[in-house]
Amino acid sequence: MHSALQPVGPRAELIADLMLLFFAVSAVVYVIVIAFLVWAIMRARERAVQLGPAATAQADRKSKVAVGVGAALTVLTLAGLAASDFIVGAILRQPPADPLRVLVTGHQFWWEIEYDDPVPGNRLRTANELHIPVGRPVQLIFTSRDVIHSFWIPSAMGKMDLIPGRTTNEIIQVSQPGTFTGQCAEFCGFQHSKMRLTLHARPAEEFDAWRQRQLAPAREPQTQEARRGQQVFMQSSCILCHSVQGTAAAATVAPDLTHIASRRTIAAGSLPNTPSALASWVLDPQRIKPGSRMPASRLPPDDLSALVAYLTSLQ
Amino acid sequence: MSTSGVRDVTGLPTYTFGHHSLMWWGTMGIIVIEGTVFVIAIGAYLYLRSLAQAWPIGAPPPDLTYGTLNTIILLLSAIPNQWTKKVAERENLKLVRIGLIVCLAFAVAFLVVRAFEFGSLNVHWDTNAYGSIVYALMVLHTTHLVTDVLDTIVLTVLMFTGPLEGKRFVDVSENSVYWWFVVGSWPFIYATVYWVPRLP
Amino acid sequence: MCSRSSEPRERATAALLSPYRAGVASVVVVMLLLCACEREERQFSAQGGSSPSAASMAPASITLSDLQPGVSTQARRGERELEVNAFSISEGQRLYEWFNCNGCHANGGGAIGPALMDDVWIYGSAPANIYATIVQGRPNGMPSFRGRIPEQQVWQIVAYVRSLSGQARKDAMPSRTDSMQVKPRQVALPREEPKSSAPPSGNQP
Amino acid sequence: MTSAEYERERAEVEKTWAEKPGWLGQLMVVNHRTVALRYLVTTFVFFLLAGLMAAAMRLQLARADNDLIGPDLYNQLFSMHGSVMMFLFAVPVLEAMGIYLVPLMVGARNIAFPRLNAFSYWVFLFGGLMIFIAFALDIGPEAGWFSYVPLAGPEFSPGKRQDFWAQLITFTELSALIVSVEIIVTAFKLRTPGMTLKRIPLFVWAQVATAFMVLFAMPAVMLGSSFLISDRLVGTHFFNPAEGGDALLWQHLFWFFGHPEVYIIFVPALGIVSEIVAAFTRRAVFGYLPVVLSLLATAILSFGLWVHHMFTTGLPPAGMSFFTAASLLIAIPTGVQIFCWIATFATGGRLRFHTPLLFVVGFFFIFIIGGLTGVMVASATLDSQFHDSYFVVAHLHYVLIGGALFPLVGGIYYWFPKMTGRMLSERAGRWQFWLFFIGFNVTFFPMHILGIEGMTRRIYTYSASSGWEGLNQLATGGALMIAASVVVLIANIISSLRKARTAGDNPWDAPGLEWATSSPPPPSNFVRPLVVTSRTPLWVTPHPETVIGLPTGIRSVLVTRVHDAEPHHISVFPTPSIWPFLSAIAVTILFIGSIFTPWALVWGAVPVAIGLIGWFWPTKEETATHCKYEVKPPREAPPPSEPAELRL
Repeated sequence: MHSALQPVGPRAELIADLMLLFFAVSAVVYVIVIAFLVWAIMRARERAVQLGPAATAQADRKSKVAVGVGAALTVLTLAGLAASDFIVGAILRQPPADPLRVLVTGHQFWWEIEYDDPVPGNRLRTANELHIPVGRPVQLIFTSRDVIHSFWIPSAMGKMDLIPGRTTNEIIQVSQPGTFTGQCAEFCGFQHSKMRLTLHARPAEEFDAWRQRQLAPAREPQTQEARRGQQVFMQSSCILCHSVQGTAAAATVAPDLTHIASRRTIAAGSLPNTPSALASWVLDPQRIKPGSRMPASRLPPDDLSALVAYLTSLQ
Repeated sequence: MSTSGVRDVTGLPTYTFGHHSLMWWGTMGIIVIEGTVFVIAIGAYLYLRSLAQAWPIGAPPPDLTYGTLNTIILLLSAIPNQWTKKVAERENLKLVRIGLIVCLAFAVAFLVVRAFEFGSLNVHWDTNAYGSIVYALMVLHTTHLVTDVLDTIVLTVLMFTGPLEGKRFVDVSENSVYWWFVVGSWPFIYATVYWVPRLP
Repeated sequence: MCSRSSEPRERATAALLSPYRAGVASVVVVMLLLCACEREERQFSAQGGSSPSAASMAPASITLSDLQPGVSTQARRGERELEVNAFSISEGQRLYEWFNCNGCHANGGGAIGPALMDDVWIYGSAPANIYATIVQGRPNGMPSFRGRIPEQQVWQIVAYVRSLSGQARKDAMPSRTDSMQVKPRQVALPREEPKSSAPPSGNQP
Repeated sequence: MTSAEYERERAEVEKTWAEKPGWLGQLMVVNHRTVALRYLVTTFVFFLLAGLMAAAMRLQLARADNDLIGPDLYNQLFSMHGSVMMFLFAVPVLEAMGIYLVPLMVGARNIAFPRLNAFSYWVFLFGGLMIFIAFALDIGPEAGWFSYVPLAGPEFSPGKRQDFWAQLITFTELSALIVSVEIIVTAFKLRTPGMTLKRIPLFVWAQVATAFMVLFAMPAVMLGSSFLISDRLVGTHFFNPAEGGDALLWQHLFWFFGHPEVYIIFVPALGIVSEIVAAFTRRAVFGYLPVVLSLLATAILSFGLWVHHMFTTGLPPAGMSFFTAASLLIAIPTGVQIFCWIATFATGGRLRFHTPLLFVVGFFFIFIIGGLTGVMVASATLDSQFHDSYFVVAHLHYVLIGGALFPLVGGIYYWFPKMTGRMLSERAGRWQFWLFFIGFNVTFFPMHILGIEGMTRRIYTYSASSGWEGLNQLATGGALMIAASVVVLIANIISSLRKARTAGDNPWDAPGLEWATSSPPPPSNFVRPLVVTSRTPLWVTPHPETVIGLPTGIRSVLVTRVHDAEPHHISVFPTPSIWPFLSAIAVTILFIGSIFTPWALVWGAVPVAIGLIGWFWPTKEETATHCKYEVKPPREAPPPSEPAELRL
């Protein structure tokens, strides 16, 4: 369920209402104009070959009035629509009280999400999944590390571009719990199509609990296989790009994997987060997302399954 | 094919000067296009400046000497230019030849000083965005200058060698109109390149 | 009024034909551009011999001496890529930064590690030499990236490193990056004739 | 005057205006109608190719998670489709209509600056060939027709793909700018005596408004693409935020051109609608002055809208409100024109429902939807949802296909007899119309819904879970219907060309001057210029007064005054020449060379200079002929306000 006309928050509702207003006015205008056109054509098909000059002059006087009235109505309609746009725009621009601040950074082709906090240790980094508390406005602060992207969750908010060298921001507020999807709206390269994201709205307590869990460093591998998987991780190409909090892996050019197993999807919403999907993604990401930034890792089968065991243990 | 009547235009001139000639309209067309380019380029300059913390970025403003000298040369060149236009419209071949040569002398002097100007901009096109836009403005104007100089050279040679007919004087006249554009656009570019960086 | 102008069909044919004539004229351009294919290809994953094995990850056999007589097929592939392919050089440029090569070599000017923009090559300037240097590591600080960087990505970095001193095709090199400019423009750099130099403190390779 | 004398004059004029024979002569053509036909055929071929690209994309999108076309090719396909349709089809094809019709409609013997006109065609052709050859060699543009930086910049688009795109812009803008100047000068200075400003045909006004838009809009994108190519080639920093540049600078430059571009495509089509409506209702369009003012207002307002393409870039709210208001404002002149046409239908004579009119009626049904969705995307608030979604894809195709292509096809049916002397089949025309009309709506209407449901533009695939598959399949089916309608059009044209020339001078009993001459017209368009006394000259008299006294041994064209179209002087028009062709080749070498090295601007300028000097340099014979007929302008006195008028 994702549609700009099925809004899940007060702000998206306002936009949806405005949209319905524009649709309704447009439908009325269309019907009226087309009705006049059809009427005029029907009349003209039955008429004598040509009107005389006197009849034409008389008809022109009537036409003058009709076109004048039409133009005036057009102006009034547009003024009304412009006013409603300005009003809704003004409401949407009002700064919310006590918003949660979340920094969103665009990358080819994934979303870096960081929850702002005065305490550096409480700043939480994750990727491709935006978790927010129901009812509380969330201020998203956008920038990009490479090219221009655009953040869009149709049922919850309009778009906002992520532009390198600039910061933009937008408010998102959701009034019912649920999971909503969105995706990058500004063409950003090969995998623009698979630069997706999900929004998880949940009650405040649940959100706080999630946040606490995510803040914890990565859980130590429990099984033999997972421990071997951790070794594979640390000694292969994974460590050059990814980070796992609490280990030596601290690179920031690719998604943070500290709690990867808690996410529902991988590869920016391209695959479900299952062990087999994870394995095929690690083995050959270019088959799933050609042109994505992750290279194939060519691990032998037992290393691969160990690695997947480690990653799925990162709850 | 008999018609209701005819209208005789025998004896109308086969060319004309000024805003009735098609050449004038063509020249104006080019001037509108190029003028728009200059306006937008200056707009881009001011836009980049509005974004910058400090302007100019990482370089001192261009040295004033050569740019100012060139402004004077260019403004002075308008005098022989206008005179040439006048004598061309009187179709005085001898004076047109003299006028064109004087105009060329000014143009060459300007081009020589322009070379020094590039040396005193204190920035390169690949230093930063400021350098890029300064070079863009300077290269744009220089391109117009060079094309008009070539145009003038060709006209001058033609005036000496022929073949000539009356409407070639229209070409000389319109060449002067175009030079007016090159002259008239420069003060704006000069002000932008040399004086905007000196604004507080 | 009847016109004596040519048959419209002929004229339409002529209008149709003239593009072809012009097409003939542009054959020269086509010839010039034919070399573009190699430059423009975007190769997302390594082709050929795609059996995922640890062996291909660790070309331990590549050493300086081994390579002098005959270059392996991988090396030849990598070499071709590096000479002509814009995407490889561009990917190499990104990975050079992502894998923190600039941490030691800066942006080619050198700092902790040696400069890469000059004409001095301690361990050889051939693609295979640079490949070996990255994979094996070198004394005095250059770590081994064996197993860390997949083969194709190493070749991309090799391509970029060689482009730093002008060894790559000019029309395949990017003019600049979207970052602070800390080195002269690459395409403006002179092509350095590679010289070899003895490694510091007598560590013969 | 006896008819023998007239016949002799006719033969002399025809000889003077004849083109050169042979294949070399084909390269030297300066006749505006031949050049226009070449433009039309070339743009139509480009249209077909870009249409095939669209069909390929529709096939890829017909199924979720389809892997028919990978992202690399798909990105090139949509970049080519957009760029080709905009730069190599929509703008030049409507300009070609102007090149063909404006001189005929104002009663001139050729377009102003005919050699430049020929040059513009060659430059256009070479630019088009360049981009298609580049695409075939895997150097097709990959960052969209809008080429946003930094994606199109040196770091994220390696190789030369975007450089070819930037030079495509240079080629096409150069030719478009040249044509605009010609059309303005033709419309203002070459009008036949009596065609005062208030008697200029509406199509010509539309072309003039368009030409002015081109003059002011295209320099912005030429400058922008020069910035882009210099960023990519010589490392300037116009768009590098780390060095003081800005990614949005590109968007401002591009959309300052890009929005007027929409009106550059659509305003000439409004002119076609006016001509067809007038002809088939047997009355001049109601409200000449409001319609002309609406065209001019559209041209001016179109420059105040560009930021509505940037509503999601986080610009200051005050600016957004301004641009919302301006964007809504432009609906008013368009509305006024629609009302005037409806009034024309309501008050005209009996309607003759031929194919051209059918397409115009289709235009109303489709374009009004596009206009209304345009009002929606003009709202900054709503645009935050619509922007870059399939809703916009639907909107722009409703506007451009409905607003420009339907009238254009109608115009082709309408003027085809004039261009070829043959009628197109009415029956095939109706088939084509219904296939096109239904196919179009089936293709593009579902995209409105897809956009609202979150489908973004420029994606090469989507997942099955998105729920977009059904509507996408429907759209692909519609695309096949459109393809079928194009096949019908081609078949119709080909079969008509095989038939005899039976159309006659004025098959539609239309009022415009273009119908006063034979079909196709003689080399000089008119044996003698005609004198006009009304907006609908041929409805006043099928045989208007003619002008005599123009020398027949040279290509003499009557130049009139701007406001009252009274004869002022005679301009001697140039003869066929190879130099425009050679100069275009030199320019092509310079443009393509500068993709690879900035030095091409230096060494490439040499052949260009040679070409232009060769072009300008007068030959002895030519000068001698001119001198024979030369009449010097009066000295020290203002030009005659009233020329010698003589009735025989």
